[in-house]
Amino acid sequence: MNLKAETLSKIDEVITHYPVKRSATLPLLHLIQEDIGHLPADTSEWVAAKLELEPINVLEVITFYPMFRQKPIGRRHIKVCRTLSCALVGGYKTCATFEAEFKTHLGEVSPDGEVTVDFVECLASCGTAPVVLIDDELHEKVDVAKAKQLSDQIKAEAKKR
Amino acid sequence: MFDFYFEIPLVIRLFLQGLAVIMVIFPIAGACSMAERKVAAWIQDRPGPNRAVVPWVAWIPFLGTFLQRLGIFHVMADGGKMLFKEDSLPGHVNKFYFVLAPIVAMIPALTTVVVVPFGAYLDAAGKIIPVGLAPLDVGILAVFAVSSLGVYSMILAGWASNSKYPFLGSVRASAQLISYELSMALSVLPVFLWVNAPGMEATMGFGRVVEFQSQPGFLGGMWFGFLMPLSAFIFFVALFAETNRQPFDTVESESDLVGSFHTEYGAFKWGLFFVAEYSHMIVGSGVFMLLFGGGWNPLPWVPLADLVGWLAQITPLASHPLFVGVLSISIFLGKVLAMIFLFMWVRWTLPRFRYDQVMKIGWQRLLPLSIANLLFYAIAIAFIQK
Amino acid sequence: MAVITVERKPLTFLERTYLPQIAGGLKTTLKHLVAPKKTLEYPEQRPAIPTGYRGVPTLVMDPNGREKCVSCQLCEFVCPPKAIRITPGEIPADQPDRAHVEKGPKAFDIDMLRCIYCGLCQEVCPEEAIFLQNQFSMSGYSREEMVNHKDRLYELGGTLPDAHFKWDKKKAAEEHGNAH
Amino acid sequence: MIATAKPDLVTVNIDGKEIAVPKGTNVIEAARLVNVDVPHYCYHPKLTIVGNCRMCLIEMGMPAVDPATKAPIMDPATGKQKINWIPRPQIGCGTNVSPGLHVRTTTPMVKDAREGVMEFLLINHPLDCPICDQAGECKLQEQATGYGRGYSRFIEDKNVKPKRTQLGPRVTLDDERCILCSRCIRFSKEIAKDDVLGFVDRGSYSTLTCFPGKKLENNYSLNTVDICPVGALTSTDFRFKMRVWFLKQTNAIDTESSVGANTVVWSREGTIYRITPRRNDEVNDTWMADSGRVLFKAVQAPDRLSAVKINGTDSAFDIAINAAAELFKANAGAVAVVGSGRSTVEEQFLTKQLATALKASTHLVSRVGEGDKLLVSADRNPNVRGALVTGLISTLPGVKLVDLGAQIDAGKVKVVVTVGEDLAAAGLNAGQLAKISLIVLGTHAKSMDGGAKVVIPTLTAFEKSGTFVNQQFRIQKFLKAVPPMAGATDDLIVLAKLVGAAGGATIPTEVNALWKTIAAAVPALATTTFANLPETGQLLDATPFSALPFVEGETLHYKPAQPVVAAANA
Repeated sequence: MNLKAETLSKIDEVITHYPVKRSATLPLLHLIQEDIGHLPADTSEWVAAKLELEPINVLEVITFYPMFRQKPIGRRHIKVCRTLSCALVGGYKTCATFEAEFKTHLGEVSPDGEVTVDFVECLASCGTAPVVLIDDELHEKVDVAKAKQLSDQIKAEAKKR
Repeated sequence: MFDFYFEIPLVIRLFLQGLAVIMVIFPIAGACSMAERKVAAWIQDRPGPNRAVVPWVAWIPFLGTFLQRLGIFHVMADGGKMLFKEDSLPGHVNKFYFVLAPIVAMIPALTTVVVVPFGAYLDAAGKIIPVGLAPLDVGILAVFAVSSLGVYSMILAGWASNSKYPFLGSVRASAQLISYELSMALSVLPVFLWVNAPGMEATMGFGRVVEFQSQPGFLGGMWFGFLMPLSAFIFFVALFAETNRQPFDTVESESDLVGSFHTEYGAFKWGLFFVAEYSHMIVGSGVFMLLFGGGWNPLPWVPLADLVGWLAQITPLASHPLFVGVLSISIFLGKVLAMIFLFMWVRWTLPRFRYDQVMKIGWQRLLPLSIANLLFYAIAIAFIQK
Repeated sequence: MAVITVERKPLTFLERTYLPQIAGGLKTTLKHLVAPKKTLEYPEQRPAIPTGYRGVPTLVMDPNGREKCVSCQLCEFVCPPKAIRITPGEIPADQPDRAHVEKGPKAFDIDMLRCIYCGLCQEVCPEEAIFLQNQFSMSGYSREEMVNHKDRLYELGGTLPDAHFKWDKKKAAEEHGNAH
Repeated sequence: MIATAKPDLVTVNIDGKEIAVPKGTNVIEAARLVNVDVPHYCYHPKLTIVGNCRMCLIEMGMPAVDPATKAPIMDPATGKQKINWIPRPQIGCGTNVSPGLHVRTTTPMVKDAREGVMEFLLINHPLDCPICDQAGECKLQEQATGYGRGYSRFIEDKNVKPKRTQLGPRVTLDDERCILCSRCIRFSKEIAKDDVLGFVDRGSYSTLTCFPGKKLENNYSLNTVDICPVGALTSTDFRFKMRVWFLKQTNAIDTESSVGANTVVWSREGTIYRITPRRNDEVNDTWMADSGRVLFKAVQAPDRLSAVKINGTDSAFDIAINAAAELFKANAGAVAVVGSGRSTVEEQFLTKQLATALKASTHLVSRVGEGDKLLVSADRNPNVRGALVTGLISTLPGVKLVDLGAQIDAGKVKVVVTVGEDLAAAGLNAGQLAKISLIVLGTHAKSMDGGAKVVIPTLTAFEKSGTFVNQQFRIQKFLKAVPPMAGATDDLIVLAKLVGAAGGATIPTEVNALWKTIAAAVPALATTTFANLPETGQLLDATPFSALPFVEGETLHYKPAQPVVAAANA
């Protein structure tokens, strides 16, 4: 585990928030993912040692929540809503557009290492469906045209770098 | 022509004649057992035994196959089997009587043949002389006397077997034979009453009976079977019982007595019982044909002499004694074989009587009937021959 | 309960002598004497086996030529005379067409001296792998010969059409199905 | 009528039947007492309750009382107190009895609940019964028959999961069959204290896994197979060997240590296929160690002794006994008997008789290992206490047969009778063995067999009946599971013949008759009979031996009477 000193101190701090150490499992995992971008294979053992648990207990938590990623992702994370409202107004098409634009498949890192497209459950903005979350930024009413526009924007930003 | 034969000493001659009879009876008995199986099969819509074949016969086209299909080689197979299979002697039997029984069975079976004429030839005078080993005057009496000894073999076999089914069978055999012998004897009496007309030399021989049935004229040419149908019928039924044939084979009765008197027997000893049974049938059939079936006369109202006469018009060879002898023996044998077929036919038609039914038929039906029959014919003959 | 007394017609004198009946019987048997034969001459002529005939029990392959028996031993359990003896075994993972079945008989013996052809094995088989087929004559010179081993059972059984393809479906699901 | 309850008892009504049960009992156990079966998967009496299978749903209610006055409300229709039934079904495993609790298990609601739960459990369960080793003892099979719907409405594709995962060296996992009851996880965590199992990918694809890189390889791993209600966890050793319905069950005792875990030996036609634990709440609960489950392989081991031998050549039993008698006569007073802590009480009694008849010194081989604080104790002899009770020894056996070695070296012992013990392995050196004439009663070929004067093959614990006295001084019986191997003779017969050869009295060898002799001769066993020995064993009076320094440490249901001082000696 190669964590930043800042993260380590946060971890030590967050453990003190709970009466039993075990309860700090989720915050710890979040902190590690924020730091590294995903949860590497040895996370379970590291966290278990930290919280005096068995590694399998931590692994159970990691595999339960879809938001914990066990594999690295691209620099940008595009999450397309798949739930009913968005699906009805073309969420699937939006998702397919992103996949085609970046020549990638769901859950995989695009060949240029720029993005990972995920088809996720409700992003809680049904009134403006279909919605897409790119990193922490919510985009509403993303039809195919807007999806293309967003893709171009991301590609342009990538080129600048 | 056959004079040389009569020059042979009598003892040897009789021995040769006896041997000849055995040589004929044995194969016929064997053939009968085969025929029995074939007839049984045909009546039951089966082909019957048709597998055994002698190799070089099988090579003959058509005929070989035909003989094989006919099953005649099974006679040889069966006989060979009976001769060569292990002749076991059960441990619990009375050995002496056990071995004696089949021998005792054979003696009356072969002896009775002696007195039965089985053909006729024309002597120099053109008179028809019966052919037989011993044309005894007591004829029918000898047959009755000797053939009823056959039951001793069954009693011996059943008792010596020291086993309950054979014993039961032998008891049945003795009772059955006694019951039917009476009716049988009574049924033939009218025949001899008739043929021994007052003033004639009395005889119980068969020659006279056949001779009587060969007379010209309506009554003369008519066989006793037509003249005395009831007598013939009683004799016929009693014959079935005497030879232990279905429907009177309660003695053997395999469904309730396993195999009865021959349960413990096997191989050749068992075979002897069957040869004896078939000899009984042959002799019985012969007697029936002599008494009621016209003997060697070919047809009712057609005596042998007439037939020979007609044939002699075609070829003089027909009146040769040898030809007449062969012809008469063939006719007689043919009739006997027809009778034997009747035995088999009846066997596969009628179910076996229960033992009590056998006794009832014997004592309560046939015996009164035969007595009444005798009285009727005695009176009738008295009137006719007055 | 009403009792109906059936009046039996008294027999006539002639009937009581049984002679007409005997003559009738003789007539019947005489007819059969000359009637065409109804039997088959067995080794040369073979009977037509009706469908559903219960002959010698055999093991069958599915249309892909894969053995269907998974050695669940239910037939061994149900067999009334205990004629069946199975030694179960695991199918090694390196057999691509059978590995997904996992289990198969290592040995499968049916003692035909014990078998009573009741067909319970066929009835109980959950995989439709054992069938009593047309073969009806079994013979041998020794007791050992009368025990049908697995090879012989498959040789006798051959392949039967099968509409289920249970294990094919299972394999397809394993390869393309709902795997996570 | 509700019976007045004893202070610690609670009266409950289950399907109309009143029963008083101890406080803290849950509804499943209470129902079991009135022969009402409440189906369940995840509940196990020796594990914590999680209530995740939902199979034990039942209807519950409490007698109605007026909230204000606390007076009972009577039902005018029946004249009894009205019951307030909870409108939704409750789980039986997670509900402890309370006074006046009413339970109904036969109502349509319960039936619907069970059918629904069964339907959900079967959604992803494969149709594997023909190949599944659990078939025949499968809870899912039984309860699908008993409480299921009888047909499937599921037309979608079933989930596909790994079919043959090796969880450890002895356990194979078929994930498709798993119904997620978590018994194995709880066992590993709570009993085996080896928390390596868990569910990952919870949701539609919940999968039981061992933590990557770890294995379920503790010495109790096979208990997970026993408690698995379906065929998900199977024993790699027993996998696809035999269907359980063919197997005959014989009660036995684990011989690997002085815990004396109760077991069941499963055999068919003289072949043992597996050993599983038998519940005895006083000894081993429902568990046993994996190491005890493979002991049956010794029965058909290739080195089993099968022929009587004299000086290495095959001989006959009677001749061997005569040869022994001659040795006894020629060396009167110079005979030693080595008994065994692995022999049964009966055999030890006869060994003692033999020693008495020969006026011989007696020795016992000690086997001390490390206890695992659960079901394998430090003393690896199952029956040292039997030897104490029968008087074969009076002190605990010393290490390496030092006494016997010294006697041999001094020339005082010229003949040694050994009952099932390998003297070379037990500590005698080659020089000492060379000095003595050896009479061996044994089951397996051993190093000194070639040098033994007389070798008589005897039986393994699976081929005979007998009793062991475990560390708690609990005498427990085991029964013959398979017929003896050809050529081997029952130890009791051999020993009785040897007693005769040594000039002793005739002793019956049939176990029930022998027990009459034992009861008469051994005061501690005066009231014991073999036939009436309870399934759970009978505790003997341990006070005469309380001063002895037993080597066992603490194990499940056993606390040593005093601090372990013997360990220092060892």
